[in-house]
Amino acid sequence: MFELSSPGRSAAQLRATGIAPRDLDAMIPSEHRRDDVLETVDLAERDLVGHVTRLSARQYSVDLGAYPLGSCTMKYNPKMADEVAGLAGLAHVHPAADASLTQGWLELLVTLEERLCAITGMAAATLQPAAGAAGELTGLLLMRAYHSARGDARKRVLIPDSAHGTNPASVTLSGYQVTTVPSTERGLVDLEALAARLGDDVAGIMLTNPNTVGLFEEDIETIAELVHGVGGLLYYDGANLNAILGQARPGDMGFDIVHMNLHKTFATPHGGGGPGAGPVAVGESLVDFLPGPRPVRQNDGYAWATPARSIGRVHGWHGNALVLARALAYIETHGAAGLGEVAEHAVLNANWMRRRLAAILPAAYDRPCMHECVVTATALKDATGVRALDVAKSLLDEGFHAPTVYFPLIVDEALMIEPTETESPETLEALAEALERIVARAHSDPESVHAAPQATPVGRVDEARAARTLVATEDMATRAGLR
Amino acid sequence: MFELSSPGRSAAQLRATGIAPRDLDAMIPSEHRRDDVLETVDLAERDLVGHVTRLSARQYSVDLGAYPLGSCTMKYNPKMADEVAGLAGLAHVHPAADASLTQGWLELLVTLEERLCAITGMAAATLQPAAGAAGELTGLLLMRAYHSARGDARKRVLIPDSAHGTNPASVTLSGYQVTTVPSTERGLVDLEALAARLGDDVAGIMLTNPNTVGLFEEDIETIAELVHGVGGLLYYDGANLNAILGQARPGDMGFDIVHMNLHKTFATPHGGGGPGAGPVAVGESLVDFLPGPRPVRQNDGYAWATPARSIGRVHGWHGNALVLARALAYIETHGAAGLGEVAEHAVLNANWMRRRLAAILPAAYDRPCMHECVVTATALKDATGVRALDVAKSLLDEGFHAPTVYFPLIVDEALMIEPTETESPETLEALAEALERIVARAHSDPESVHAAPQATPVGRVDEARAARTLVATEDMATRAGLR
Amino acid sequence: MPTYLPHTAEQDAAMLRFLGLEHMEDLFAHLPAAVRLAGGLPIPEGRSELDVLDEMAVLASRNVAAGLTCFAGVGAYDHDIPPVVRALASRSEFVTAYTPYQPEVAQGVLQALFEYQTLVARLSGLPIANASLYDGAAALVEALNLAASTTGRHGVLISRGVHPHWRAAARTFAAGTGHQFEEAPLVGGVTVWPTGGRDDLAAVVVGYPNYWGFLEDLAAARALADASGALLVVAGDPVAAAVVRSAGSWDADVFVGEGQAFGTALSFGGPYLGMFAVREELVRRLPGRIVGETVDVAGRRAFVTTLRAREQDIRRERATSNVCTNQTLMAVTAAIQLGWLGTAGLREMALRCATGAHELAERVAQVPGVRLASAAPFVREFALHLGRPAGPVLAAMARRGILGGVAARGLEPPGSGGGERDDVLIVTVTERHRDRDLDAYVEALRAAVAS
Amino acid sequence: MPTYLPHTAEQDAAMLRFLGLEHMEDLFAHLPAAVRLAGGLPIPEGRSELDVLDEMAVLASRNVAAGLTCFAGVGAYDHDIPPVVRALASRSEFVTAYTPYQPEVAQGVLQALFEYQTLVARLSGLPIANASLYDGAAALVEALNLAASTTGRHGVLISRGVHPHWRAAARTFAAGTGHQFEEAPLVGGVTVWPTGGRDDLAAVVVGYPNYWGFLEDLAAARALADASGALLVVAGDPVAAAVVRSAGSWDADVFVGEGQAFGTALSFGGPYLGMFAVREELVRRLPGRIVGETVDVAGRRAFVTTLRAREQDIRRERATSNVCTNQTLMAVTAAIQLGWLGTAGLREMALRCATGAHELAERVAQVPGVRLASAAPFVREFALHLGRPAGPVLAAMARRGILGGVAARGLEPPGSGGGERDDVLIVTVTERHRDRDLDAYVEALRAAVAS
Ligand SMILES: Cc1ncc(COP(=O)(O)O)c(C=O)c1O
Ligand SMILES: Cc1ncc(COP(=O)(O)O)c(C=O)c1O
Repeated sequence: MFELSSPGRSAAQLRATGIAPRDLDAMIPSEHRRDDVLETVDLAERDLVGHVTRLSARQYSVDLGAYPLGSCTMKYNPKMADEVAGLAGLAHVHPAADASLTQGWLELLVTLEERLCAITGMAAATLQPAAGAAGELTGLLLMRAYHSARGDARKRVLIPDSAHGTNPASVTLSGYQVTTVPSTERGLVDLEALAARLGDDVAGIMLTNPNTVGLFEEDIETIAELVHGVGGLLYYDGANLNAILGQARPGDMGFDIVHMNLHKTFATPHGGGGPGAGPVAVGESLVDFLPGPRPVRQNDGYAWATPARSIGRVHGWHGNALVLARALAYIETHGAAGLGEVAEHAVLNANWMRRRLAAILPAAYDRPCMHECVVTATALKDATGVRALDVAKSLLDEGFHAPTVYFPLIVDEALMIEPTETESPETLEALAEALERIVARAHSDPESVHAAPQATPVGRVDEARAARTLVATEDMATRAGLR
Repeated sequence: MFELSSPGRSAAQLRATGIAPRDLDAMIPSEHRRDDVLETVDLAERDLVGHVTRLSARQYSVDLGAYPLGSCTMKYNPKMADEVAGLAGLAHVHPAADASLTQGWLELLVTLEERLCAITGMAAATLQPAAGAAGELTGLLLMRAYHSARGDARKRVLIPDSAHGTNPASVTLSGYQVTTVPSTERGLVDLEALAARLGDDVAGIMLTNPNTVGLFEEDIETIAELVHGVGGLLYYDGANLNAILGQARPGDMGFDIVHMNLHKTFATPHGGGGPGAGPVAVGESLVDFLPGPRPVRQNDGYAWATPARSIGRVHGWHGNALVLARALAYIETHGAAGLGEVAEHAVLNANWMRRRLAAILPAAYDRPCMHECVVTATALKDATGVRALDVAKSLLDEGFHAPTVYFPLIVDEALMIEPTETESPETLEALAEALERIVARAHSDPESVHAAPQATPVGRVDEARAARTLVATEDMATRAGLR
Repeated sequence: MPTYLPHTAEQDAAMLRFLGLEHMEDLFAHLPAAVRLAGGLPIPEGRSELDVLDEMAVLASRNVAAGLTCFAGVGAYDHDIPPVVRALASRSEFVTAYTPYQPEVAQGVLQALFEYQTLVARLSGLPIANASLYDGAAALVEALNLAASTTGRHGVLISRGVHPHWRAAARTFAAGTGHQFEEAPLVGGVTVWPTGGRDDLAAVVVGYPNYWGFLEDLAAARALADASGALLVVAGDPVAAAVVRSAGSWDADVFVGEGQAFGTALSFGGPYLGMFAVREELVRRLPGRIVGETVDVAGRRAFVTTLRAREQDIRRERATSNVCTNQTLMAVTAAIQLGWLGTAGLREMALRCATGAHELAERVAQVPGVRLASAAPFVREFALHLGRPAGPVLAAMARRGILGGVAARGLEPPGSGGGERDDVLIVTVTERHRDRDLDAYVEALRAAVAS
Repeated sequence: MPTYLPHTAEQDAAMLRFLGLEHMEDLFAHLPAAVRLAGGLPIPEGRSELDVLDEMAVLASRNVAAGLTCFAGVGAYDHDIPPVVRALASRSEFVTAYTPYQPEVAQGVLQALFEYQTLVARLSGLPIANASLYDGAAALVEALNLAASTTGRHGVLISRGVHPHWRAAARTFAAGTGHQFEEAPLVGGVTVWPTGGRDDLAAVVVGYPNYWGFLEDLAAARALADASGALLVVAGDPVAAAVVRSAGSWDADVFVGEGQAFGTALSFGGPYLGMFAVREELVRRLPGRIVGETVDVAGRRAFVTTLRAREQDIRRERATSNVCTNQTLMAVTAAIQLGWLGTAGLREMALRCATGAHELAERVAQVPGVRLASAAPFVREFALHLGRPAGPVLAAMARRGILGGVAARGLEPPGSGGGERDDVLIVTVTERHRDRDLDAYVEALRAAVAS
């Protein structure tokens, strides 16, 4: 927007207040006063609109087409939920207003908590964490508080080698150490290796189930037994909860702590990378440690209460409230049966895609997957030199977003495809055909695949240069002579 | 959307009503009942969103950039006005509800009428006409009623040869005959020719002022005298009112009837070709003939009243009410001084552009213009074979909308450029430079200009084929073997 | 004073300098002094957007009707508009575009209009629809002009079952076109047509269902048109069309309708959507714009406005119509809403409207003094005789939170007993009404007629 | 049961067939029977979107606070959000995109974040900002982690003038990181810092203005940090920054702030916007994402997330932070809102907030029993001593339509006379408040404290 800026221009129209103006000098003593004008940017409203609208035209989104970004669950985001979030009675409420003035919000939060507990099979939940990673850290601090309260100073948390990066990062921040558990050739937790790593210094294990290669950890009961056996707790990373909605519940699998990514499972829009919401649900034995204050039913109404042994606040206020409201609207619209159908179709779509692509991009693990499948371009690379990244970039030219690439780390040349349940069979077929075209071109004209994308607003971006010479603001650009 | 349709799919979610279902047969006798299912289209909500969002990405708009479409006044449409139109208290009001239940709307309409009269210098106005052309016909019927009431059966309406096509079309529909008045070489009404065409069978004259070549009819006082002299009335086509807001008023120039295009002058969004609103304001002698019912102040409130000799209704209800509300919001935001500045900058921008382009695309009339300028590509065509249409198409490739071309008809190879006041000097300069590039290319590589546009969602469209083999619906496409 | 101008003071000065001028008023120096406005416009000074928005909200709050449960209809229907339709139809690419004069950058609007035309054609049962007219009344006016130009005649026989505002508008414009109107009376809620043909008629016009909610005998109307060599113009309800026979299946020549029901709010009557469809032979006389499919230079599917030679900007005083700006955004909205409804949703919605209407009709018939105005079949609205003036009844119902319908005159032929009775109420039910809303209606009506 | 699934029954069957399966449950056949949920989820059955929207509207109507004139602040501000900002920030391309992992199709979000980073850098007076964190509290938590990793120490000296919720969150996470907290007390509304350096401190943390509204002596805080070899973390109000000295000008190492004020509604506390800026030397320890400018293969300007080696997906347990999803949409919104305000508008808005606050402070000081809690300078909020518990006063004011502020404890050091007094009210004024709102405030307060 800075390229459109011209001093003296302004879009702002402030209301008439009728309050007599005062001189800044009379209010702020000179030692605190700015002695210059803070220059931001000077646009007319028309140019602001033009600029931002043109930016939006350079951005792919779920609303424009399929977004099979594995692990991220880029499903359709109902517009209805946006209207919920826009309700003045929800949006215009100050978070510090007394509970007597915010009964609607408290009821909404309590209802959501109940639904999330019913869906996961847990006893209670905190809605404060602002995203999945925040939920992880909150969950790990709950784990720590649980052990500490028993005078049990444990040290390690087990994590499969396929885990998402936030898991180990959260473990470090929780003060525990990461012990990695390898996966078997079947893509599941290696039970023997797990057993070998267990001990009474193990605080717990973090798992996603289905895991990040899209497979259900079929030995989950054994895992739970083993970990519980040494006094450890089971943590469920809910990024993949979409796959089992109404089909199975973490609580019934033996998990003690569960975070959910409402922006994935419950379709709140991702916002270009946030906001999300990462509520954490726990079993009975951990309820007392939950962050506070918590919204609770009380007499005829609702109030705030802080659990006896609460770990404390994990958010500046009550969590990403308007995201929570969207998620509740989604849950209420679907209901029990609807959520079950969501999981069914998420799994159906992923398996169909796995099977459909078998000839060109084989699955890393050739067995029924859940809501996503990880395929590998290793053979393609060996035959043509075309890598997973090239396939991804070529898909952009075909009008699709690319799958997640090079994650999980345990699969070579991984393409992680999560179609989600809201893509139609026709769209899946079109995606498959696009991949077929790309693979065919990889054989016939590999250079053209390396040169992709061509039809996008910009071509392949020089990431190395960005990291080498950091230009993170307009002012750095000016200093670097770019303007 | 039909290409995404699949029977059995549905986005619709109707509310639970609690009313017991009934069989259609029990309600509608067989002779009236459909005996088949009316097939429309079967989409999931996600695919509807994808389709419509992708369509929107194939559409240029004011919000994306400059739209210098002469005569159409494609200025910035304030988002505030959209919120006004979205107010539940305005949007959710049934038009047949009793006046006692719609006092807010009546007050709004009465206030708008007052403002429009103040802005044009007229006595009263009807807000019913839904667009400019509807206003024209309404105005001409007022003219007819006025003369008829005096027992004066006149026959002809004078129209300059530069007039917009709606003017003669409206005259025909009003039962009058068109007499064309030629323009002088200066681009103005030829006074002598006008005088020669006057007579007591002339009901009146329709003029825009500034006229469609963007020039102010400087002899307007004389024209008014002449036409009034034979008992005729002066009709003002308000499409160009933007140029004189707060600077001059049709009423003060001698006009008796004035229509306004609120979608032009008062920046209500054009909606891809509508809705508009075309209120008609009149002088004292015509007030009694205005369409009814009209909103009027009465005692402490507002009521509907129909003028004694009203020509009758010209709209199914009260006019394009939500467009009217947007226009009032625009007027109230700007106020007297703000509207004056609008005209100043509209005229400033147009004259700057005229001057800036003089070397490459000379103005058809080399004198100060008002809010738009008509330039001609005749010399360019003679030199290079590149026509106005080619220049227009090339401008699309440069990221701008094209000017109006081949209108008005009296200018050869016309390009009618109306920058509007909301485009910045920087944008004007960019537009001028784009035109310079195109003209340079016309000389160096005319073929490339003929081949434009290349960067648009589709290239030049085969209009002849569309007219030759009409395919106006999906079903015609199927029949024609296109699907 | 707030404006949307991007010019800085320095830029103003520089631009004036470029033009050899000093002051803004120099731009207007060539205007005759006598017409220059002195002292500025006599209107209030500007306020900020947010202040004006507040003022408008105050006005809006004075519209009591907005808060009532709406049983009023007669061409303006309180249907649900789902959030997704609102979100899509308000995309600024549609809202802030103009008429697709440059098809290469207007495929979005053009394709949406093509889809709209397809849907209107299917709803009407006629093969060709245009890209919209101002509203249902305007569509009727254009239909009469089309009929007159096709037949070379001026006579119009119009049922009193056609919306009185549409009839009024048609009469207004007839002052210019010279059409001669004659109204066919109603008996028992449906039109009584003259027997035998007439040689002066350009058009026979009938509502289906009619203004009062009742289904007309279109076979009789068609027979009259045939006997007279006139066109049959059906003013239809496009929602009812999902469950009743289409205009086309009755062999209508022209279908006109009000399309507001599809995604456009009540809006105090506008902007609405004039739907217009015709038999294939009439296409060269079609008023307004029509979008056609074609290809671009590279052979890709493309859309463009076509048969432009009919239009005012080309044919001028001999154009089929003077319409230029139409109601594109409402047409695009209707296509989106119909896309949301789908085949099953549209039918279900019409069915629910009909079910609610029949349920309510049965319940109100129990209210002492109230009776259905006719035994003729109806779909989703019906006329009642209240046995007392409808105005005060509506006022009493409004105090109980209910907009009870539309008071109407002219149901029975003038002179058929008491002239124009003032006790008629037209009641409409939509898919928004729940069982408890019907109960509340009956209660309010009972109280109002008892008081 | 409504869902958003596009699959028809036939397609379901065909897809299952393709997989060699018969029933949907076959897809889950490999799950251990014991973990398969029998009998469905124990939650209510689904309702239509419109029914749910109604239910949510009922809940919303129970939030009385939404209708009050809001004088509450402390990090959550009731600023105007102009329609244009709402319209732009809600464009679905921004709303429904994910993290820009594929920069070639994410230039929209990336450039908007680049612009956001620029604006945060300018507001903070520090050269480098990240692309957002969850909220102000989260930004503080990350700042402490950064300080600890930079200094290799764990001590945190934090002013009691920092938002108590932020302090609480920092303490919660310290259970994992092992940071040692010490709070510096307030006297007269501003922090009293210990004299002399300390060798255990990673960070000195101060609010500017502080939670109570008062402007702190940042020179003293900086001196302490310097003497201790600690980082100075300033928790600043980015609106006040338009009129007071920037964190950078006080030589802060890290700026953290809550950015909700720029275009995000009160939203009951979230989603908000954690702003984070640092000195250039600290960039490799920055938490979260940062967007950098670069070029594409054709040399065109392009943007991309950069310095990714710091992040969790690459560095895993040794990442600078675990943050992944952040608050991009709020950051984009803030950039748009700041674009709307512009240089002059931002300054004017801050000035109006300050003017209103000073006006109100003078007026309430006339109310018997009420006095300003400190003579320290303030910008747009200030603490009052009411001479009686604040809770009941707020309740009484609410009945008069006014959310009178935030009742707060801990203004004076514990044990400094009566422990934590309960008569403190923090009052905030924004540019939305008109003269008559201030009058209404004073009247409501007068009545409340008199009763
Ligand atoms: C498996 C897994 N775990 C955790 C996360 C982190 O969630 P969030 O981005 O909401 O912080 C993600 C997000 O991509 C994920 O895919
Ligand atoms: C000079 C002139 N007159 C009349 C009209 C017709 O106005 P509308 O399109 O609103 O019917 C136009 C519209 O382009 C015009 O430019």
